[in-house]
Amino acid sequence: MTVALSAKEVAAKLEPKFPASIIESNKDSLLVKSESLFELISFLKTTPEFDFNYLSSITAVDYLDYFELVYHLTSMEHNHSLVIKTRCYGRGNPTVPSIVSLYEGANVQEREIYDLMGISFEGHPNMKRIFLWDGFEGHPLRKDYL
Amino acid sequence: MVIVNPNVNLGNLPTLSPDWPGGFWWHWLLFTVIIIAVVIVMIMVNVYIARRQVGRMQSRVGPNRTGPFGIFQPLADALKVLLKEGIEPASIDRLIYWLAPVVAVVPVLLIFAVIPFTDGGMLADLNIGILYVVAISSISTVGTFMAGWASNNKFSLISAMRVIAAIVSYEMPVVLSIASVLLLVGSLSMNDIVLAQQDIPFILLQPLGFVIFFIAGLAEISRSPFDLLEADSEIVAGFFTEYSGIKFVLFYLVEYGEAFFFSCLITTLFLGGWRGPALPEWLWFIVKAVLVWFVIVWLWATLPRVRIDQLMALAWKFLLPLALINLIITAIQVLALPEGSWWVMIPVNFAVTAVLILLWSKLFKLGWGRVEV
Amino acid sequence: MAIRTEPFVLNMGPVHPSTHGVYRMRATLDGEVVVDLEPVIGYLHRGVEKLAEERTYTGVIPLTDRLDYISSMSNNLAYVMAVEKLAGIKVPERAEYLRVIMAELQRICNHLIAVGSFFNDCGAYFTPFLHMYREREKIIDLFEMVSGQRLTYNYMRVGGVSQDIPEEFLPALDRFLAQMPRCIDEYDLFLKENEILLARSKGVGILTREKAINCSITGPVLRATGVKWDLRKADPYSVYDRFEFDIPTGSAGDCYDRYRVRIAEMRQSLRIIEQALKQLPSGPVRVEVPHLVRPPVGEAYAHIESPKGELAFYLVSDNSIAPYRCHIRPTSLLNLSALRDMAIGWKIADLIIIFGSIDICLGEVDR
Amino acid sequence: MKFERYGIGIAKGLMVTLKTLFRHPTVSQYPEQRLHTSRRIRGNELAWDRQKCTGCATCAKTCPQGVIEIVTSTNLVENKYAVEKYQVDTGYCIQCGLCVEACPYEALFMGYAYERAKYRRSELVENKEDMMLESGKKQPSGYFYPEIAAKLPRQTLLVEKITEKEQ
Repeated sequence: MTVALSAKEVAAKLEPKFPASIIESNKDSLLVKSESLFELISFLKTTPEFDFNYLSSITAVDYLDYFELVYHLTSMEHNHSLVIKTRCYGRGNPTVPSIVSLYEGANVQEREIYDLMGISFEGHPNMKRIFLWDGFEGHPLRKDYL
Repeated sequence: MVIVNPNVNLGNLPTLSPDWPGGFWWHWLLFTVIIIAVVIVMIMVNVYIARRQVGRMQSRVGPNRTGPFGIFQPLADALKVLLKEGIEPASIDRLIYWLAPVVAVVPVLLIFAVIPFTDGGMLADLNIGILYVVAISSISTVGTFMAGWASNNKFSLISAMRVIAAIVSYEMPVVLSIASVLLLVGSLSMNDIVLAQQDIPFILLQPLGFVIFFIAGLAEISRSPFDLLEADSEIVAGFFTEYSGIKFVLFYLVEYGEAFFFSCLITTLFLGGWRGPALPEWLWFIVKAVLVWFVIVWLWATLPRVRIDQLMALAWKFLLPLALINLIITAIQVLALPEGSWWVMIPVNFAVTAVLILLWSKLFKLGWGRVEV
Repeated sequence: MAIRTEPFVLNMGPVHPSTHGVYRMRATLDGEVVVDLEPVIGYLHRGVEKLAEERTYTGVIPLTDRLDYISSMSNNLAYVMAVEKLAGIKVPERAEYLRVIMAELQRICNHLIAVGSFFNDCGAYFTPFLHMYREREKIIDLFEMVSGQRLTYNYMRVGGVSQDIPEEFLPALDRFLAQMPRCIDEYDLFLKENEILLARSKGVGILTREKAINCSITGPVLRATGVKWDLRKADPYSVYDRFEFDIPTGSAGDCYDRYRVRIAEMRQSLRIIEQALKQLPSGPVRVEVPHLVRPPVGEAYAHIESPKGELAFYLVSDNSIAPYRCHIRPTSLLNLSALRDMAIGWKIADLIIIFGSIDICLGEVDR
Repeated sequence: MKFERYGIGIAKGLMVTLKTLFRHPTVSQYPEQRLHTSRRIRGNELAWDRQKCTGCATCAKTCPQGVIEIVTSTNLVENKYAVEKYQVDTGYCIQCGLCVEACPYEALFMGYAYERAKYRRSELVENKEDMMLESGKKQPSGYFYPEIAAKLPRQTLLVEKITEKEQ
């Protein structure tokens, strides 16, 4: 059984390393600041205690006030998982750091989020639309897209 | 050794009197038409056999709606394709595009001039018959390459490159295995080759030559597992991707005509040609040719396709050395053994075949073919 | 001495016999060797995630049929599991077993197509493909019997399955289980040891373990690299913890191993179905759930081991009758992400079989 | 190319195809030879029972495609809705069967027929008269109605057709 790690406990362990980057932690998920997202996931991936070597999925949700990105991380070694969330504000050009250099599987998913949700990823090697054509206006999965 | 019959028998052929107006010209014309008709009918029969056989091997039925058991299906197909619009891409090399099917189809029909359907029943008993076959059969490759180039389509171009590479490589094992048959016969005439198989078909005397000729011939006529030039899963339809209508029919004719010619050639060289008890000679010939075609279709329905570098490796590393060795062994046997001593040759040759194939199989390994880029 | 050659760009697809849909590869070739590859997707994009936001929770189920249309049952299962997780619905025992039986039948069905079309890409002129379609037809018959449709089953419901199985289903399934092992043996006889197939697929398109995990690749492609990761064992959903089965793995991670893993998984699926039939309880197949499900505010992530790999649905609810956000974790899209690394340096013919061995479905890639 | 076992693998494959050549083909000749479809088949049409329908429009609400159009007026005499217009555009219908499942009065059925190819899209629109059970044109399928399913012919199964493989 894949153990969903309690985000509270993980947060307690991460707090000394990343002070003030964890906004909120409840039972299911860890909400972190987008600036420290890359370092945090990088730490989670490389630390043997966590060893999150496998990225299940990335997705984004439009809450109108902000966009929430949801990262599902899994460790195949320890068979546990963790949900990390981050928020980005503003509808013009919301930006979060890309984690493609950590997980290559993030490549297409981040492009997909950029295409459909309009969130740019800093440091992504090929930030282009993936499903829709280049001249397409708007980002269809946003709630205000009609 | 097998003695060559010096009196080539032309008697069975119903010749027309030379004092007809025009002399022999009528004779040539009439029999040319007859042979072309026979070839086209046989191509249709082959298409029908192939479709039904592949159908049954795939647990289907195959075409069965046109006529009894669907025997008119090839005719219906031909009519359908002939009536289709000839679509021509905009950016083609028009002259070559139009010329290519003609260049491809003419040599295939020419070859049948020297195929002995009965004893001496052929259009021209050339004394260089087999050389003529080898020479002419390569020309249709030019047509294929012209088609691939003129279509201005990348798939066609890849296909054309493949076919040139394959034909150039496979011509050699084919010729060498034919040469070892010719050593036994001592004549280049196609009819003499059949006459020489009076006692025993050459498939028993030349098992290795037969295997090499069959494999290399499959590659020459691009049938499975060497059908790289029209590998539908890779390069769509190969060189005739851009062809339609009557030009497509001509290429189709080339494909099946070559296959029929190949089975005729195998019949002549290795299976004793028109020889056989009870049935008329021409029927024996057709039956043997159809049997060879059955095997070709059987392989077609079963085997995956090889890759281009594996195709080349098979030719140069496997078939060519074996064909050379076979030629040398045959030459020694012909020189050293007394005539008619095929009781010695058969076991020796079969043993040599088994040993050589086992030895050469050790040379190949899996998983190669990656190129660092 | 190297001859200077000019690379050229070959557009394979969107309409090409072996791209399994409307996939397009811009391959840069040097002669026949692939030096670069850029996948271009989106030709089948229908905006399923956006459509799902406009429909009721039940109304999304027919949409999930059309994602990976080769294995609709698995998509149904993943989706309804997500909704049940969201709404906290407990599914009756019998329904769980029926779901497992259907999902495993679907796995066999999908692998038959995957292996068959892989052989077809290798150039075996449709014969193994049609032989496998014959067995797929038997499974499709069973699905038609229970759900009334042959491709888009729409069988699973929130809180169970739509209807109980008819009485003639179990005898037919028994016959199928009796026939299938012999059919798989026949496939093995057909091409398992075929020298040409070995030469074509052994050592071709090797994917390493680290690369596979890093690229989020799942399913038989991951297991062929030797990673024993199967969500049915790693995170047993439904009633999978009650069955005994092995996870077949490969060692080299090449095309041949992927094909072998799929064949081995078919045998394991038969084992699971046999056990499920023995344990199949009686009782209701569906709990009473209102037509318009209104799950509480929250989010749920449910993943299953679909035939192609990890398929997951991420649902966010705002306590209305339609999901606020429905994200589909695309198995096929992620499995494709290593295609470029696998194919570079191989010939164009290898590119086709590497692509075929990944087993993707464009309905799921583009959504 | 390695002949790992010198062509034995190829020979085995050839034997399989040869065996299949002499087996009975799996396919059936469609227009002459018709197989029975599933009793629960969701054919591409709907059947509608005018007597039972109350005009509640649950089907229209459930339809994920929104192809069911229903217009009712109040019938004060019988104290129920009168269905004035009931129309389904089967060209857009995806045959998911959710409307049949949702109908609380058992008034809607999936159709049993599957050969309804038409030349125009407009011919695919079915109205109330077309779908009525009383018209006799429609054979309802057993989808969600086991009592109808019991009367329909048994489905032809391939597992039962092919017996050669069994011991």
